[in-house]
Amino acid sequence: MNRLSRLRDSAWPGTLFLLGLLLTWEVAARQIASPNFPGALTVLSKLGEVGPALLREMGVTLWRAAAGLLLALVTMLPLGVFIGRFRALGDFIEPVIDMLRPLPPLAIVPVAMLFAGVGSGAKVMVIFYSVSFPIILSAIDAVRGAHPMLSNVARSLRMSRREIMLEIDLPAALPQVMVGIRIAVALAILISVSTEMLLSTDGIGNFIMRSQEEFQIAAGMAALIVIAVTALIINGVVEWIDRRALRWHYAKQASTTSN
Amino acid sequence: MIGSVSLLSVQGISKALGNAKQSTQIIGSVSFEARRGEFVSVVGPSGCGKTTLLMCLAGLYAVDGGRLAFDGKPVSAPPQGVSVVFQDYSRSLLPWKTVFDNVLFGMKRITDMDSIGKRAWAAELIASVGLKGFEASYPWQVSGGMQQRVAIARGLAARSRLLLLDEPLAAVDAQTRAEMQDLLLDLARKYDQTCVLVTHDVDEAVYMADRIVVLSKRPTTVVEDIPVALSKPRDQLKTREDRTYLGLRHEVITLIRSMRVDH
Amino acid sequence: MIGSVSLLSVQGISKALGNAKQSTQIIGSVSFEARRGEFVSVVGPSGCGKTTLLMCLAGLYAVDGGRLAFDGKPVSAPPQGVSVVFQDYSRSLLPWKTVFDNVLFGMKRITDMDSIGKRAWAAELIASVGLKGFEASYPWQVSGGMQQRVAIARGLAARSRLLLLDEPLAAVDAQTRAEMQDLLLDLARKYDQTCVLVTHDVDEAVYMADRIVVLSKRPTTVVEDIPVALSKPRDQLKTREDRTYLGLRHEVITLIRSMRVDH
Amino acid sequence: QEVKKLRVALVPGIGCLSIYVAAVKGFFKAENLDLEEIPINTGPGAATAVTSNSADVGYGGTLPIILARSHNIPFRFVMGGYYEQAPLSSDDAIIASNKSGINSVADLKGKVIAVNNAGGVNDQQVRLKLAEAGIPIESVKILSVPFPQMQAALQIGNADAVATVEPFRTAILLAKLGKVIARGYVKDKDLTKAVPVGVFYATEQWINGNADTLARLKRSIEKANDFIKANPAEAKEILVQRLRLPADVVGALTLPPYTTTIDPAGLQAVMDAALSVGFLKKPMKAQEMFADSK
Amino acid sequence: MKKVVGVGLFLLVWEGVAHSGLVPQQYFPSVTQVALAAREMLLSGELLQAEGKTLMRALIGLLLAIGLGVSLAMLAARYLLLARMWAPLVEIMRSVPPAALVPLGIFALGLTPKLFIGIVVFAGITMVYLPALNALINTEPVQINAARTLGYSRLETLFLVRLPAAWPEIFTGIRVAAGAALIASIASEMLAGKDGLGFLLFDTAFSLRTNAMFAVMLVAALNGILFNELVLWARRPLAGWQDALNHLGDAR
Ligand SMILES: Nc1ncnc2c1ncn2[C@@H]1O[C@H](COP(=O)(O)OP(=O)(O)OP(=O)(O)O)[C@@H](O)[C@H]1O
Ligand SMILES: Nc1ncnc2c1ncn2[C@@H]1O[C@H](COP(=O)(O)OP(=O)(O)OP(=O)(O)O)[C@@H](O)[C@H]1O
Ligand SMILES: [Mg+2]
Ligand SMILES: [Mg+2]
Repeated sequence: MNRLSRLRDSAWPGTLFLLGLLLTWEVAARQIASPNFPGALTVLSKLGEVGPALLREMGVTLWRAAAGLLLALVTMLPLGVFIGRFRALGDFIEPVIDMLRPLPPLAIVPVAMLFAGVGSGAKVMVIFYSVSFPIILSAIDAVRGAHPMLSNVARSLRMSRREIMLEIDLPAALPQVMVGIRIAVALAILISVSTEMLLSTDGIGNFIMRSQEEFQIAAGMAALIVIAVTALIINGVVEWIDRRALRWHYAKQASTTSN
Repeated sequence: MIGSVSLLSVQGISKALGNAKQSTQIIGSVSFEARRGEFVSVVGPSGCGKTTLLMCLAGLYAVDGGRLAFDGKPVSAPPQGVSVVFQDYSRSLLPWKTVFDNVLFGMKRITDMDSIGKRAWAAELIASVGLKGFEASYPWQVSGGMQQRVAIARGLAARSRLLLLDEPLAAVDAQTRAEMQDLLLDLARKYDQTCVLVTHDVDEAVYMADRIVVLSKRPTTVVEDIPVALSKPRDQLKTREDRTYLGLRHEVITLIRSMRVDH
Repeated sequence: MIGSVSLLSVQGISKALGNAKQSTQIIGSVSFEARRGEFVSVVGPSGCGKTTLLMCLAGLYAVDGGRLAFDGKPVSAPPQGVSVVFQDYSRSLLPWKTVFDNVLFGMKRITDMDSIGKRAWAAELIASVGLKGFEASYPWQVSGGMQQRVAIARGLAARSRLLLLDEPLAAVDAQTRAEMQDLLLDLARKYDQTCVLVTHDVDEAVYMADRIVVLSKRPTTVVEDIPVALSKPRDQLKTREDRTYLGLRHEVITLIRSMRVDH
Repeated sequence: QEVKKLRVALVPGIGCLSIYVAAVKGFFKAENLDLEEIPINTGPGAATAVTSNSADVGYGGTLPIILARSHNIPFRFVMGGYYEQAPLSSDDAIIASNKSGINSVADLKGKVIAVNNAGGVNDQQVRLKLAEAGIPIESVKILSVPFPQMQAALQIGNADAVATVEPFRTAILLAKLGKVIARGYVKDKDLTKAVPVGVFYATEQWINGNADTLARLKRSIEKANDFIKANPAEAKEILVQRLRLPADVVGALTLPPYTTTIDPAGLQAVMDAALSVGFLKKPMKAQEMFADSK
Repeated sequence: MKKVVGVGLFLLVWEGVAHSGLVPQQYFPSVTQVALAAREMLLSGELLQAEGKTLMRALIGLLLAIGLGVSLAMLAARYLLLARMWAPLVEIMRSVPPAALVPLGIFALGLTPKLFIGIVVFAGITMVYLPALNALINTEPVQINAARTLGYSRLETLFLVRLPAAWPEIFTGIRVAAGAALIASIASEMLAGKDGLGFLLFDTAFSLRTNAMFAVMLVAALNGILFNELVLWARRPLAGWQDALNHLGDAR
């Protein structure tokens, strides 16, 4: 049994841990007894009440998250590999990336609205903007960190730069890039919710905002639970894809690891 | 068989490695020629710069000085028609491709074969390096010696005009080694390939070569360029018992001994 | 010199690799003993399972069946007092440590030496594998053969009671190889080390060994366990001209030939 | 008389002028009040600061506190801040852009309207006004656009109308980008009442234990309110300095009436309006905001 | 030098867009207008003061996130049961927007520096933890085997082999986390702050000072470069070897 598969094969410890957290939450809430901090049971019963509405809103949120993420994947993955391969280019572009990175989504909203209007376009643009960075940075670093041997092989086979990037750099970098993608996936949901809190009339972020405005604290927490569960499900799917796409990597790690 | 035209011409090339701040001269000045179809063995002490030389020949490292030409044209990038089998075989295989696909990968630039032909050729090569049955394995699922043979098969796959081999048989057992030597000679003749073989096995160097280039320690220069007057095809038993063979073997060993890296 | 006590006892061990769905029997059943101070050479066709065997001996793979004991105690984890020089030398070195620090890294288990003593011992080892002057280089800055010698130096650094060597000299030139062979024999005697050497070079196997274990192809079993009745210390010229030596060499080569992996 | 420390969580804006003036003119100091302003950019945020004891008193919009109270957060109004009353003053407005051709709320049908945040007091305003005009909410498109970006949205054409507040209201009007088509957070018939827009609030527990401090706060704010009434120009100057607003905008806007009293009728109108559009789930009495809850 | 050129090009594009008339300049000012506003704010001292506050919060939060993230990843790599245990929590944490937690945060931590730093840590920690864990459990097996047979315990192997080998990838995580830390400190200041760049952003927007708002954004952007330089500086001794190894391939 190897470390990786052991890491993935059982859901028990995680489930128990979560249950433990819920319990702690409930106990703590009873101790504190403040309307600002409803207990797990209150929130769960609220969840039963507003659940269907929440699921609908979550759908909207996810749709935008997916659009922004997809856009980032198809543009930033190749761009990252490209910059990783051509160091000289990175010297120019990376400072710009570093400049754009610390701008909070909330702050670029006004700019995004100027150029992308106030509809879903602006929100998708902000999500795209935010999730681009983990993807592009992990791609750049992974390509740069790859051992030069494979690139020698490819060059001696007279592969074009495009081919090298596509057929060597990308697959070799993928195990590390996958971590960046996993971060990006969660971030997409996070940003989607955040932008909705600020400039939307639908989506789960708007629901949270409304709950905050109306001091429906339990309802807001119920929404957070829906986000959490959705995140868990999506992460499961991403991990499944990850294991498929990188079957060779995990098998290799598994086969060469000691007892 | 061997043409009189020089396919690979190495004239006084030099090469330093390292960065701007601290660089070491690896290749002092190396010159030799390889004619079409010729098999050149390169021997020299460990660390003398054989791998570096091969990287230059492959167009992967730019030479600092001297002239390097393949097929009459100066080498400035990996030229068409050159294949390399790298010394670091385990790292040179693509871990996400199976043995079969790794070999197929070597045919990237082959245009005069359709996909079916390529697959047949790959299967044939895999069988001839003794890996039948391991086509679907990944490189990391086979032993060191087997990985090295996958690398050889990939190098052979392109039927390049020039084959650069960097200690390609270091990790295989004696019996397999002999078979692989004959396979290399066979294919080289069949496809009129020129080969440069780096090896630390003097017997192998003599057995395979039409010419042996003996390198000095670092910064390396050519100590001797010895023609091998052994008939072809070679034979593992007969050739190795041949007087000329033994004489050459003696000569090369003596040469190498005389220039041990002192310590 | 060789004690009569068995330091390493291998009794009918077996091992399959792969995952639950698809596993391949690599080691069928292997038994042999190594007494204290004994030098055991292991030969066998490429891919037969030599590396796998060594990994089991090192306690890195758990055996599926049979009994494996080091110093009388069953092996279930890497036991104290066992060093390994891995076949995949280039990957086994730590790329963020210099040559010197890599060798120093091997001295973890040495307790009867202070830091100054350790550094002196590391320097001595590096010199004796011919790498003086490369102490401050990183592994990836030196040639393949040099990397392999770093790995050997690291393996020797611990002065372990049992040394497992997986084709440790595959990448060095003939001259260095001979010197390294003698170095290994010297140190083994000096520190009363038991060695298991996997090699594909039959000459080397015979020259170094007190006993030669010949393995069959996969799933591997012991074909022959041949005692080597050659006097010690060995000598590169005299021993290799010895009748017994030549006879053993012949015997082993014949054995290996008889069991080629068919293709 | 010993110095009392008082932390006030507030949402910075024109409504805070009394506090700014009292601070600048030293009215707090005169009452031996060491008043610390804790600016927080959202009403709920400021309210949370008060419940979590990060602040003693909150100052902000009326509606969020009513809603909090309706969800059993034990807030009480301490005193009034400012109000709006037709035709004297108005703090808020729905403004339609000139190019949209909208002249009244009835014209909003099928148009795009921007509110600051969905669920906020602007949203309520739009819903209320549409309901009164008999336009179903589904027939308009409501967008969420932060106040500062509304002007751009109007000009670029991303929105046909915006529900905004001061000083953005005056800025848009100054730029001649549109005209006011509706105003007020209450039904049209209640517009003439004094509708409390900004209020001081605190938790019941805190109020009960700090009567003296509250009295001092009230006295200093009242002094400030008198000052504003007497010296509107200087008050505006303070506003410009404190909020760093453009002087022309402040010059053009009408300061709302600042007062510490809360008209229960106006408050009831706010509650009724919130109830009618469903923001408030159950009817509330104005008195609940002043009395101890059980 | 090249960095300056890159930034210069970026500013040039900005200037171009501002003058293109795509958007009224009133809302999207040119670089020069922004620079003037920045100069004014610099002279008045408000910009530097806010910058100091924000940087401090981001830096402390980032350091905590790195310390916690790497330690927890090491713990998880050593005891995989722990990794499995808190895996769902990690996933949840990653998708919950800090903004949604601000009210709860105010409630739990009060309007203290703890709140802002807490939000920064929350935003950054998983971005360090995940790559670190991935790198720590994907170490070259031969290296682990070598260490194990040389007598290093699992714990020693973790510190002496897995961690050094993982630094390059961990630093990728740190780079991402550094950006997230800056974002989080600014965002939390926007929502609940009374000082710092985030507050200033909000303040300038609400006082209709568009040029000043862009000036604050420019400063926030420059922080990105500053933080990245910091990260690179810290990276050199720990993961610099990898760049050198990589330059082997740059022979041409
Ligand atoms: N993960 C794996 N899954 C399945 N088979 C494997 C795996 N790893 C190794 N093998 C097989 O085990 C056999 C023995 O491998 P091993 O490395 O022990 O050979 P070896 O005797 O050391 O060969 P060589 O001399 O070439 O190094 C090989 O046939 C190889 O294909
Ligand atoms: N990046 C580098 N910086 C400095 N020196 C280097 C670098 N790479 C290799 N060298 C040095 O170059 C020399 C030649 O290396 P090379 O790999 O060409 O040797 P080789 O002849 O192939 O040796 P071997 O037979 O051991 O493989 C070695 O001494 C090595 O230390
Ligand atoms: Mg070499
Ligand atoms: Mg092996």
